[in-house]
Amino acid sequence: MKIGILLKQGPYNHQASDTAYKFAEAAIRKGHTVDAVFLYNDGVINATKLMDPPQDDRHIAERWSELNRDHGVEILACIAASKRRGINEDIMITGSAITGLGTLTDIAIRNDRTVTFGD
Amino acid sequence: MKIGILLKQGPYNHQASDTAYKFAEAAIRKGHTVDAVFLYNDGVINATKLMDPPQDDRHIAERWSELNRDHGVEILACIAASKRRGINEDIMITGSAITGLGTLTDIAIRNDRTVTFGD
Amino acid sequence: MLHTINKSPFESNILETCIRFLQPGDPLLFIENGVYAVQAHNRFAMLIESVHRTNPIFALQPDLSARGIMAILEGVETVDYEGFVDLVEKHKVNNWL
Amino acid sequence: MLHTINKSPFESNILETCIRFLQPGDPLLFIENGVYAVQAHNRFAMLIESVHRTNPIFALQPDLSARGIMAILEGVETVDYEGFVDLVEKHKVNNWL
Amino acid sequence: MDVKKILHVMRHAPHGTVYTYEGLEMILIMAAYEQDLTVVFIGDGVYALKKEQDTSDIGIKGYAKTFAALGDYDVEKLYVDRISLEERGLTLDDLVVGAEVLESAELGRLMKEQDVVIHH
Amino acid sequence: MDVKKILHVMRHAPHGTVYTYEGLEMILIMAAYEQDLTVVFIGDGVYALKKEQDTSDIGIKGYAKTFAALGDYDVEKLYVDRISLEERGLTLDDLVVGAEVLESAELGRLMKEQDVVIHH
Repeated sequence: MKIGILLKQGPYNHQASDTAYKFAEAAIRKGHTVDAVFLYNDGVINATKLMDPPQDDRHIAERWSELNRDHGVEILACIAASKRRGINEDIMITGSAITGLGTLTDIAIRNDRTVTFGD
Repeated sequence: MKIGILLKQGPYNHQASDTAYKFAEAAIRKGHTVDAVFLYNDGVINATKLMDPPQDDRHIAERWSELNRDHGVEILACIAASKRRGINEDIMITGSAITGLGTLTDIAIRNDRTVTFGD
Repeated sequence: MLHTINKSPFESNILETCIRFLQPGDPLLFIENGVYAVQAHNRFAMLIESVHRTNPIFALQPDLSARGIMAILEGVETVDYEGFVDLVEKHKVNNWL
Repeated sequence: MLHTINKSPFESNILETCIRFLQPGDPLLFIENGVYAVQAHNRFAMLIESVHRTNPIFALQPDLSARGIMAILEGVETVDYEGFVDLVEKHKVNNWL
Repeated sequence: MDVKKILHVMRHAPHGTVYTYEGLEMILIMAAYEQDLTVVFIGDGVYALKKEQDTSDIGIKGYAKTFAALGDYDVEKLYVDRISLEERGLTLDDLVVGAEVLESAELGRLMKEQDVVIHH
Repeated sequence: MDVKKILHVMRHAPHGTVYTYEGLEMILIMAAYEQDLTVVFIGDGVYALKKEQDTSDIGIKGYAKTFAALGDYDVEKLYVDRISLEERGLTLDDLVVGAEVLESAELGRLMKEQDVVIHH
């Protein structure tokens, strides 16, 4: 199965980022394709490479970056939502990109499932 | 009266930033002192100068910056909360600064009121 | 002590929780989505009226206007942001989130 | 269609709202703070049991463990993240937020 | 061509959070893609359609009129949950747009028909 | 010296949001300032104290043990709302820390005595 993920909450503040990641990992482990993670609302903050959590905590942006590198999952942030929250390509983690809501529509069309995580 | 403000939500996503600003403005207009706005949780995102809202919308970070410039209100972001969310001094708006939770304690001690806005 | 509530009573139980701890005479101020609590003819009217017997109730007019709430419960006083500041000056604050 | 709920039933009315639209046979999966709904002996036990007569009910085990919920209602099936993926494969999804 | 049935569920009151506004932005873009779009208003989502919203004093842009104009973007299927409307003491006359009022069972069946459901 | 009565109100379940965790970080720092600190657990906040939390499978650090250790930081006044505890089918035995259970009226009076109240 081919899966698109819509993530609507920021990292650390809500569990949504963590659940989305664990779900994506499990789907890949089971042989499914995770096509893209589309970041919307505060979800765009997941893509900032400037985050610097404590050493013994997970690094949420790097996890997304690795999912892109290792499994080709596109990590895409909505441009309008990003602009409101101060996210731009200069500060985005490797493997993530800015795009428009048209891309989310394409994701919803081309995938068997679109799964939303948020609050 | 001397007022400290604690702001616990990010800009645009919740009305908390707007209500906190309108409250601070009104307090100053009435002759009170707004000592500081302390940014906590997702509130730290209020201080990023990279936000770039549509032309016809309010610029929330600039509003805080002006409140600092015109009325000496300290705009302070918690360092631990900022690190988790990718906020650091390189991308913070003029008139804002990073600090620790000890500063919030000082604010709570030295002000007549500590008013919280959030979600 | 001034209690403020900023959540819609339809989507959150903060109003009921706050009322459980409210001391007689302490003012209650509704802001942001909290102002739906004082809209006339909704299912919180009786609850608000019973609180009003012991506590003054306020709602932030800019938030009522923003939401198109024209008819509010009798006895609820509206304030602007300056009125909000006055309430904070008169009382210590407990901002329920 | 798989319905997921991620909010505590004590703090949100999403559970009641979702149940109003749930079609017979459609599975309901509790994740994140939603898992408190299936904790044994709390005040949602009767509601969950009545839903269970017509709909299969699941809860995400990692979220139950994280919250120290050891005793859950009879008939509720626990799944791990891979089980969550299986449910999504079998059903179209409606993620209530 | 692959036409998907996509449902947007508006669940939040306006202005307190951005979800309804950013949801509307999503609907407007998706409307250009010739999919089978439906928008339902449930819970506090019905407040997004309330007439006479004037946001000038809170300093936030209003957008109720954009909901009223969704027909111009060929988004024609707008449904309101009857129970949500009644609980809030509202009728169709209070709304900026002529949505259709549906019963819970009808909305439940409508949801089940969808390929993609997005809550805002 | 100006000693203030500062109340922290824990209202959220753990892990679903960061509020309880970042609230705890705030309490730990404030504890060093020799103010008159109190922490109350209301609503889902009581779940923060639930025994046997094991967060290893969700990939988030647990912190229930830190609540249990608040006494080491001289934060001694921990109160739990009786109704919130009972509604959740919990008793003091289910909690990691020996907090005192209070009635609504007692908690209401305690709140009113405070100079500063911060909800987490």
